[in-house]
Amino acid sequence: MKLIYFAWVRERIGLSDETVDLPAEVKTVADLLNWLKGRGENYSAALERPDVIRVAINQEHADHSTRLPDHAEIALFPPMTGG
Amino acid sequence: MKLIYFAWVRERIGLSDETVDLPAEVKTVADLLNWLKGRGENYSAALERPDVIRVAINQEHADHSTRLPDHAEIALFPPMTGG
Amino acid sequence: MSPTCDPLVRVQADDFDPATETRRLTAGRRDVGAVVSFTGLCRDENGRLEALELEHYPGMAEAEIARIANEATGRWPLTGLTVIHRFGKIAPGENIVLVVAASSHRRAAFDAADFLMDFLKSRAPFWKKEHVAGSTEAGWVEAKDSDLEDLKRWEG
Amino acid sequence: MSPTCDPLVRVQADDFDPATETRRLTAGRRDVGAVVSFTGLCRDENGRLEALELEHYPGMAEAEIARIANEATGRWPLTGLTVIHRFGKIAPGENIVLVVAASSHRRAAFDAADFLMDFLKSRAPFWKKEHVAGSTEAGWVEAKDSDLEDLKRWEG
Repeated sequence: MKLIYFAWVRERIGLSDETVDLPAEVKTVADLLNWLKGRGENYSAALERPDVIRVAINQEHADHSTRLPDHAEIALFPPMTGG
Repeated sequence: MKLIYFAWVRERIGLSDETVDLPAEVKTVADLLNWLKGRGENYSAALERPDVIRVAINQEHADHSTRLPDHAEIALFPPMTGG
Repeated sequence: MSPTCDPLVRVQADDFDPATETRRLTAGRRDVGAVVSFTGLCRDENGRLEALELEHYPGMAEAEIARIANEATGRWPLTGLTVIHRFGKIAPGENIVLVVAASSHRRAAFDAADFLMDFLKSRAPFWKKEHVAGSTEAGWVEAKDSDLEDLKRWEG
Repeated sequence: MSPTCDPLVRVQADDFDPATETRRLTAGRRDVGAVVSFTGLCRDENGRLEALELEHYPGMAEAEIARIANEATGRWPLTGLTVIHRFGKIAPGENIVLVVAASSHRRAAFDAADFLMDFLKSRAPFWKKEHVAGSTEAGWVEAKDSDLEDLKRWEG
């Protein structure tokens, strides 16, 4: 799965993007956030409040309850501040 | 009293402006409209529906119930269609 | 607390340039976060309109627009406000009216421009006459009841 | 019944010219009665801001703005709609975002531009970072709860 990070999520994790193999039990966006948090201090700092993290699957906004597709570009980022 | 007319009020009366001596019993805008209607067919055609006529006294919008000042520029016109 | 500004009001036969008017409200400033500009154009009714003719009440037109503009600067924290209304013959596609509202805040700029247009429509002393292709008769445009409805949006 | 139009969406580092974009929606046409343009500028917070840095999600930024723009053209009878959003470093006084909505009708143009800005703010993937004079720390701008409140205006 391709993961891509923006703004302070990117800064705290210390990566712009990465490709990961997800365990079978990671089925939804919420599962993914929870699994990532366990990958190290940088991830837990970035995702300490999962409720504020916004997610896009293949460049479309998605809820935390959305099931992950088999292959996709999953983006994680803070609430947007454009405009 | 200086009277000034615009748009179809001007066209129907056939005058842009005129100065008139008002009888003492003409005290309000409504009195003025009523008095003007009796001055000829052109006036009665212009003012046949006094309720739609808008009035400005010294270049400020005024109600039909407003008392006329002694000396003023009274403008009569249809509802505005600018903008 | 609210930035005060002195509205610029012009009533003129000549065309105007929205870009120039916008620049006037933003050039050299760092406190403007939002500029909303409204341009009203002469629209052709089914290809039959040759021109609009706009009659106005000189003196009162400027005074009434200034009253509306000052009401807006009192209601919203604007950094700049410009209103230009043309009179005379105006062909389809040409500009009729311009409102430019600048503010630190987006909503103030939107609301002020919207308010100005609602009040201009039914309080500024202008009257439109339509010159129709192939006809010697020109007809006065009738005011719409919806114009008065629009004013109610700003009550209370 | 409603005039359909294909929105023009651009996400770019370069500045834009609101006048050019407005002309693109009106030139040679007789059916446009109203053009509302919104320009969002980089505003200086008390003289301490050196620049804003706008990060964006390439690809999704364009796609998401296009989705919002297409929603607007479905909701209002627009004759033209242009949305441009910049990314990269932007100094105080410079342009950030432009929405130009053209319609035969005034209210449609106002509402569409207003709607676009409300949705851009909280759905387009852009993030602002503030570079402050005399500091090496740059801070991310926090989203406001009021931004989500603004979306509710368009429900139902």
